[in-house]
Amino acid sequence: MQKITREILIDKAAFLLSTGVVGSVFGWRAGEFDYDVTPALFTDKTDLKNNFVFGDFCGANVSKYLIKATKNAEEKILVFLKPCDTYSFNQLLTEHRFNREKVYVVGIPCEGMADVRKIKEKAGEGILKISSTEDGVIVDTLYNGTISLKKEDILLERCKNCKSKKHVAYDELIGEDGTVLENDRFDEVAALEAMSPEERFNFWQNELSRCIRCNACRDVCPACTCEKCVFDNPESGVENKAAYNSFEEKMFHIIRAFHVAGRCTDCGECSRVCPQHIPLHLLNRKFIKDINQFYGEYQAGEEVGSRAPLVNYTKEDIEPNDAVNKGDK
Amino acid sequence: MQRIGVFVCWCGSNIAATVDVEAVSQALAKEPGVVHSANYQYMCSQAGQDLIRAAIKEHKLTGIVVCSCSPRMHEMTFRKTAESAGINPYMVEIANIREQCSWIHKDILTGTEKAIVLGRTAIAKVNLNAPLTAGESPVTKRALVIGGGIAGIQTALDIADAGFEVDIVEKNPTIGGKMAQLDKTFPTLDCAACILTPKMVDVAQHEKIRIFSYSEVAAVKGFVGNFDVTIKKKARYVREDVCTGCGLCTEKCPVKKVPNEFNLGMDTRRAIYIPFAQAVPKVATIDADYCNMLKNGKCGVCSKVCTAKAIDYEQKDTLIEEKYGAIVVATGFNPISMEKFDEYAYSQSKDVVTSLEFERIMNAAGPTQGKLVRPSDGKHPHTLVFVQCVGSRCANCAEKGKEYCSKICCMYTAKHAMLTRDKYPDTDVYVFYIDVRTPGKNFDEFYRRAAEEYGVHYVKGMVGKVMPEGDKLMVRASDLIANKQINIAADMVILAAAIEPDKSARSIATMLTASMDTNDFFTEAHPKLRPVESPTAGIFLSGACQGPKDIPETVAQAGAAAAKVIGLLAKDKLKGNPCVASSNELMCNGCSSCERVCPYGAISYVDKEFRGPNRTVLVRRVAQVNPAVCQGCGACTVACPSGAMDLKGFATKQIMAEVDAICK
Amino acid sequence: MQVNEFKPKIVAFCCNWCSYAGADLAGSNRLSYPADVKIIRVPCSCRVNPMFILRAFQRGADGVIICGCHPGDCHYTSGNYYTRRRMALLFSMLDYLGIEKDRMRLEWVSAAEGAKFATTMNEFTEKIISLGENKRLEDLRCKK
Amino acid sequence: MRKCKVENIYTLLGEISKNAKLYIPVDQVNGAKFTEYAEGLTLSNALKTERSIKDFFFPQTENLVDFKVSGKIIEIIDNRSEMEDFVIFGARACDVRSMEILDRVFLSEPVDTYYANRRAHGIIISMACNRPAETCFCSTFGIDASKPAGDIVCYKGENEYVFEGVTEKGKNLLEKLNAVTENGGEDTAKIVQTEIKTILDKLPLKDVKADKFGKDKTDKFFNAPEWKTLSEACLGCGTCTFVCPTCQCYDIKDFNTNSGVKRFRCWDSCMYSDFTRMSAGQPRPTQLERFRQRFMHKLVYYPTNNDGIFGCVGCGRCLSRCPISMNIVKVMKKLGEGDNE
Repeated sequence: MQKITREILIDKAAFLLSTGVVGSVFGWRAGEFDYDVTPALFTDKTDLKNNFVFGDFCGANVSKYLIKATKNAEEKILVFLKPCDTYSFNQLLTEHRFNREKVYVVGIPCEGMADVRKIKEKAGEGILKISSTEDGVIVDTLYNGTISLKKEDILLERCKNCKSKKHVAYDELIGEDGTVLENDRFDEVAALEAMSPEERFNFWQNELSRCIRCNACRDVCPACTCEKCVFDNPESGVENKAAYNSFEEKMFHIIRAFHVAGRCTDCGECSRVCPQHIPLHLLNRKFIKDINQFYGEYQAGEEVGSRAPLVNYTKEDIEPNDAVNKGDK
Repeated sequence: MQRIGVFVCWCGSNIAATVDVEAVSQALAKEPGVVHSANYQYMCSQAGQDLIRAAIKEHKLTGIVVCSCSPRMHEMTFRKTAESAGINPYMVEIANIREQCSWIHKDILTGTEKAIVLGRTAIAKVNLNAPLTAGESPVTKRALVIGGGIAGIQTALDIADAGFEVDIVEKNPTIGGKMAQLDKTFPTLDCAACILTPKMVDVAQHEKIRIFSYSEVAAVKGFVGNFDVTIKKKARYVREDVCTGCGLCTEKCPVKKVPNEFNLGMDTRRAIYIPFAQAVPKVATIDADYCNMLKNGKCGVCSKVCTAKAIDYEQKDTLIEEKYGAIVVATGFNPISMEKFDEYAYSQSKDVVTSLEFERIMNAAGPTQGKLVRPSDGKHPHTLVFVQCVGSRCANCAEKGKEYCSKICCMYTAKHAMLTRDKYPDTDVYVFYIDVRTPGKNFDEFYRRAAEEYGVHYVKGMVGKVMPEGDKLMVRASDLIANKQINIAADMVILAAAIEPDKSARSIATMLTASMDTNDFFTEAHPKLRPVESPTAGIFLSGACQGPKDIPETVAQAGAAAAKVIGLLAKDKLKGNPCVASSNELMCNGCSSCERVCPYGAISYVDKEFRGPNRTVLVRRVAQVNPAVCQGCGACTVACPSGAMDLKGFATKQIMAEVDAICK
Repeated sequence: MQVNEFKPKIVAFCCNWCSYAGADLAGSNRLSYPADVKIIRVPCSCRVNPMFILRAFQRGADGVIICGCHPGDCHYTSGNYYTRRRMALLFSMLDYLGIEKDRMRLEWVSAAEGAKFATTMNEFTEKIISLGENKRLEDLRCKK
Repeated sequence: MRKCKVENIYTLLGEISKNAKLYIPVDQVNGAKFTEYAEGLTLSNALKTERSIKDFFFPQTENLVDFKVSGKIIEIIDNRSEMEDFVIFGARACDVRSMEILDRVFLSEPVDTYYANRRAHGIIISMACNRPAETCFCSTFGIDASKPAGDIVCYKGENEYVFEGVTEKGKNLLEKLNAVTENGGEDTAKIVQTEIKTILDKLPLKDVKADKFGKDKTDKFFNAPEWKTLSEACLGCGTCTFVCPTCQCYDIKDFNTNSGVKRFRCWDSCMYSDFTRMSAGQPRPTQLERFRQRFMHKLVYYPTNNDGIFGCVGCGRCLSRCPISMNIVKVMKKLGEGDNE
């Protein structure tokens, strides 16, 4: 498979800019280090040539940025989307969050993105340089010399269980399209389900109690696009700025997961950005697993305009009391 | 801040017996917002209402909490009271301290404590109530009657006579329903056809009435005053507008062995048929299940003999869209199937018949031209046994029959027994009964005549078993009064089968969103006070679809339903329910979730300009609710993640305040 | 009566058309159920937001039950179908978080089922008493 | 100076914990966290704890006061608990400096008594940074990672820990530890300091300069066009503010418990869309303005009001936590690129 390099993308972007197909490019901007890449809009070709990056640290799902970016854009915006990003892209379209006509999507294949936290865990503090190799990275460090790490050991949590290499939306593809993958993404959920209620309670109590209500999970989530979140709205009766006790943490995370249930594409951004390392994706995946089991396989974002399971029904749906008792017997 | 008045009702001793009303009104006086608290014997009485009105004036109340019976009973009453004293009717909340408290708790401490919590909850809600005004919607001045039996016929005639257009949808080829199959009617013994068929003709000739026979309701949308109904006109393969009803085709059709449903399968008809002589419309219908031409394209006899050229083998089902302001359900009843009652040997002997079959046997237009003969051998029966309550009042056999009393059996059995004895004095007639129920005008007199003047043997007791033996039916029964077993060698056994709602009723109920009880009878809006209305606005009930009824009752109810419909159609505009959803456009992000769950299509989207930050203008897609179409279910409010969608009268904040007050 | 007898707090959301009427019928027929059950009238079970349920637990409820028309009988055609899906997922999620799954329940009670209403409330209250106080979804600030 | 052998450190910690609550950095599942000392816990080798020591003095939420309303009487209940003495062991130079920044806010008139109370009861034992990370840039703000401030400063040499009492509180505590420490250690401290200085010179961010910012630079930067590109990816979450040792904004929230009202103070974030929302609306309606506020506050407003001291300590937490990797270093570099003066 063709290795996607920043040069290929820059050439593509420069070409589309110069031919007037697009007026700007949404991509990733280089940072201070090799790993601190920031999503960014480029309008200038020199800026693009100097600062556009693509590599192991471009995990951020940029589809949500299109809501803001398209609002005042006069010309089309070029956006490079990884397969998983295209699901969010479609889901946003389903919910009429932006005008498809204002976006030019170039689908790019993805071999999984790296998690700098994992690199730091293995290489320690003082990372001076990270260079990509065929099957991983080489890290130059201040204290531990040069360390090489295998890709599979440093993959982002969500990439370890990649659900699809297939682009469900694009105007143009670079490289070949992949397929929907077999994956084990529900194993962790199943493991939790297999625990006793006490164990589950303790597990989540411990995880959620770390929440600092920074709202990063919500703010990064492509399904959380409310004009005003209920948790920010004093009128809603559930607003709170910081959780005083575990109830509020649970309230926030349960309701947030519920609000995105059936709309969450399982992009995993919530867990990626959590500064407290709470495995929030396990909440969303529980809903996805339940939805698949109760109402038939459903992948949010697979198709624009599909009816999310919570705004749909059949006359033979499972009864809630049976749904919670499914594990018993 | 509201100024709330609390009014605790004693409901005589209904509430006061298990709730310390004085303590409740004192406790509630301390709740936030409450400026006045009183209790009185009957709040709903004129004096009670005057008390409320006076308090509104005196204490400048802005909100009212009445602790009384269920809001389903008197919410309207108190809303009107409030309105008459100048405050918005939706500033009234009811704390249900009767059905939910005094009637179910025996201990006065418990009852009082709970009544205080319920009152507190209502106060918490009223504190957040806002005045609401109902929107208005136009009324389509046309009614739909589903079912063309006597109920539907009477309703249609009454509505049409008041000057409104009415359409009848009848699933069979003719109107007339069950009554058309009856012989004589109790207690006057006049012939059913003689009183029904003129009415059928009236319907056919009424300029305001259209009949969609051989048709079904396929879909219903909309709401009171504005229903959009899709009617499926089934292909009858005969052009109604052309057929003269001469009946020639029905004589020439070569397919002769079709069971005649009008005679309950006791004789046959042709594949093309007119159900009975006085059918309305008098138009032939081809039974596609039997017609050779339709089945394999070979025949065409009817087409050849039809001088009017009415036969059209190419006819298809057609869908007709119509608008109505009101819908009357008159889907009627059927006798239950006898297959689970093998003890009566219904499936083993042709001489065990149901009462409706017996009705056809006795009818001059029936399979035996009115001659009482045994279906098995055509011989004249001498001993007849009538069994009542077959499948009715089955308290312990609900899987076989019905728990309820079918109501009409006692009387028609008396009628059958009397007529049999009258025409054939050589017969011995036995009636086995649990009770004989005759609570109607001249009913008991009728029954007594049967028993006393006509010598019908009434035996209190149930028939245990009927066993065919030779050409006899051995009936084993118990006589509870004589306390002995009886064995009768009968020639015929007639079963008074329980009646049940027509099978089509359930799907119609679903389409109409009208509720049904566990027996599939339509539920009335109130069992006593609103017996001909369904809880769904604009849907009315006529006849046995609501519960077992005899003809006089059916006709009475049909007229009552018609009166309700006329009352509705006479209005130019309808005041809607003000408790509808509304979207806060500033918070809506146009995601469409609400639109997708709305069962009424009340939500639409518009692109709207908003003032953005720093003097910019933003165009956003936002939801808007049509208050005339919204029925206020609230499905959208939960589908909406941001809470932009809220329900007036049941707002998120109000419900949360109620939750808080309960859990306090 | 014992002094320390656990008196659970139970919030019952009842739809106006079926279940609330069912509760009225229970009342009319003098079918008793525990006073711990307090009813909130909603137009349809689909008006019940999961936030209300969590709110009830936060404020000290020990059990929450939602009652609506039987599937197919919804006054608004489809409201209770949505309720069924929402609650199936919510209950399952609460169970997943280790909250006792028997603290919340959905029951279909028609206007004609006064007896069922009373029985349901009796059973549910019994269940909640056996579970004891709600500790796993409590907000200590709201405890007295 | 006093010293103790590396192997005796837990005896020393045990001694401290006899008289006061002691918090030491301990490796938890997701990074180092100040944890109440108990026998058996081991000190983390991590450079920084996930959260700064700010949490001890200015917790994310605290119950300030309760109200009980009965009729028309409002009862005010001060449920502040008497603070116990506590000791934080192993605070880094940046975190220690952050206390000075917070002090200037909370201890100036009107004094925040909640904060003051905790400050009075807390003793900070700082620890020189043996292994600074690539995200460290404390030197930008004149902080010397090899010689942190604090009540007691600690240097970890190869074989021994060296302690130096700085403040009165610190000296008193150190005196109480005489039984488990001995005199000396100056040499070790020197060696450690020298080693650290060599490493500091190698850090990638060592050249980040703050001198273009500071007092009275509002006009220069407020309308800079760079804010647009800098802020465009900002999600508006509160991660940077909540991990920041110097962010001190808070909101006061009343919570109705059904039986009364509890008044809470909780951290707020200038990144939030409803930060300082007033009846007239949101003073900073776009993310650009909110983003600008945070950095202008750290780099310009705070120094303007506080004798030129910057509101950032270069701890680098925001650099590693920001979901979109935008941070103060990028801001300083980008804004600094422009024409100087």
